[in-house]
Amino acid sequence: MYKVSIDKFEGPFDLLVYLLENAKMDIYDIKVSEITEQYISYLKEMEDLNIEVDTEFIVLAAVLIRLKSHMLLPRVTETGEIMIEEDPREELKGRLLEYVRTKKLAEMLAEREEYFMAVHEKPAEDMSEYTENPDEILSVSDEQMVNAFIMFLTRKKKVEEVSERYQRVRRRKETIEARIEYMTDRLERKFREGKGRVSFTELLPEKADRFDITLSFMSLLSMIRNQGYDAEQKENFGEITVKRKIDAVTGKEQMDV
Amino acid sequence: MYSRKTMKSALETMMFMWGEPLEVKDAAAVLDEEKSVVRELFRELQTEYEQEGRGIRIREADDAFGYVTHIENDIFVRKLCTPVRVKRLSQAALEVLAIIAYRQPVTRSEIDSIRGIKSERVIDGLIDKGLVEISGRSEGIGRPLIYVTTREFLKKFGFASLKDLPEVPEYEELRRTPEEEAGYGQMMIDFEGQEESNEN
Amino acid sequence: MYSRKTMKSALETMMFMWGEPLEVKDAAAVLDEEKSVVRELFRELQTEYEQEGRGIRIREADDAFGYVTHIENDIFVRKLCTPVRVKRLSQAALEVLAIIAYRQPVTRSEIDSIRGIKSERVIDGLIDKGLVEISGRSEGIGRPLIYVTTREFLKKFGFASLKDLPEVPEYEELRRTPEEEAGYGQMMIDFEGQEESNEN
Repeated sequence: MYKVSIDKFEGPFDLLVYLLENAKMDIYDIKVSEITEQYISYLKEMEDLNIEVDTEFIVLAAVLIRLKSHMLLPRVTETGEIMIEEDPREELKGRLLEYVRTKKLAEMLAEREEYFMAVHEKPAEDMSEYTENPDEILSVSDEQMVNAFIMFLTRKKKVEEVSERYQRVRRRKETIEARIEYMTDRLERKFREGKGRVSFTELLPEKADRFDITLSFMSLLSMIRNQGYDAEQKENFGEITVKRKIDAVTGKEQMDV
Repeated sequence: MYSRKTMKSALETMMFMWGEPLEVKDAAAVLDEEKSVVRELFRELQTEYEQEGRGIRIREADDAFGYVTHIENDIFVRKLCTPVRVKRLSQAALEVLAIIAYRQPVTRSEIDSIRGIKSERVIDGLIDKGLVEISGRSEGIGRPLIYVTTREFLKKFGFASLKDLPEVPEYEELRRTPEEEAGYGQMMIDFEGQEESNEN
Repeated sequence: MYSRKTMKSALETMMFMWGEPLEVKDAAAVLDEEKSVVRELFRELQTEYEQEGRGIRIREADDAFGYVTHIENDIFVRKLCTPVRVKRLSQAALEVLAIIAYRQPVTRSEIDSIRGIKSERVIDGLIDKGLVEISGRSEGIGRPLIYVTTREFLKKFGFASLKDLPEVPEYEELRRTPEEEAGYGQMMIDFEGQEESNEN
């Protein structure tokens, strides 16, 4: 036995092939029990040297032991005939031959690697003049354009919704106080112009919407309560008119508070 | 001593590896030969390449020789090396293009108004790309330029005619109405802000 | 249409510029010519260079052609400059490479089985070196990854194509048969152990 580190071997087959060669044993006629002994004692030696042995090596040892026992016990049928069966070494032989073949191919590659190292390539030339001036091809599709458009419309709609809401919020902020001031001012101007009665619509701001109307009506109610105005509506849904309240005591129109 | 043939072969190898023009003196040192002999060999090679009409040639400069490509073959290199960059239109460009496509003929202020942002540069970009063109001036105040899409636009997007523009359901709301048209004036905000910077 | 002479000149120019092996299909696209014609032209050039004993040669690898130095001129290259010497591959790497080269497309477990040891790291090392690549997944159980060799492999080992891989005559008759293949499964040892640590 030679003292060789387990690291030297590429795997259990490599070790086994080495041992076979060393024992001048033909792969086609492996003396199983002899080689198994050698293989196991080699692994033991490694262990004694505290060298970690990969599991794969141990697994092959188990395979060899099984094969050895198989070889020792010729199979006999119930009637005592010896069964002719395949050589149990066949599979191991096949795998070892495959491995040896692989090693040969690896050697061939190693030789070629060495040989072709003398062939040199050269790097590419500077092609930046070309690569930095690409031909531009416009990639477009009607689908893309329509999608972009729809996205834009959707976004726009959202913005409009938001701004509408924002506007509404801003208008709500317009207080009843301010509206009262506005309406009072208008009303008094009309009275000064000599009108005794002013219709509610005349007191609305231009382009009044539902909100404006509501706000103005609320303001009017407050004005009636606090500022001495009176309002009347001759029929349901009819025009509301506003006038100064007649004082019950003096019979005169009340003045501004 | 090497044969002239071997030396010429060696010079070819060395020029190839060296990248830069190979100085006669360096080559002569490697070949252990007189500079004048080496220079002569370089020139012989140079003539051979020319006579054989090779796609690579040998150029002499300042007593150094190096491989260059045959100038007349530039067209092949160009075809081989020029990458094709697929350009895409930006979202902004697609929007503007869609507005012009659907509303043409359209003025810039209409486009600005619909998008709520200045679109001048985007429109210019589309003109550069041949997708949009100026078709004249509007009759309106200030006689602004009016924009339309081009035949190139139809081709690029695969439309046979403008009638082929796909329907955009959401577009209903944006459809031009006379009121709206009048309204734009009011809606036109003073765009003092930054112009849209994402170019198409 | 270009003349054969012009096309050959163009191929020379393009190979020189490109550096890497120029694919027949790319060259054919530039020349607007059939691939088979272009391949033939490349091979004609290759033969010319050999016959003329040029110092630069044309190497074919995986349907691509590129300039390389004449192998016998390495001595001049080394006198002129020190080319980067690539570290040689380990025994393990060469074994795995041999298995992949000859059996491709091949799964990792097939490689492990032939070597009797786990080869994952070695395979990864070969992938890093660009000699091996994953070509997809096998249709088999678990859909394992399958490995093939690359163009870089062909270049490094001087093969024009996989067809050039030499036979191994002694063991020809021992080529794997379906029965044997079944056998592998039985014997497939459960490689629970540590992975091989000696890197390629």
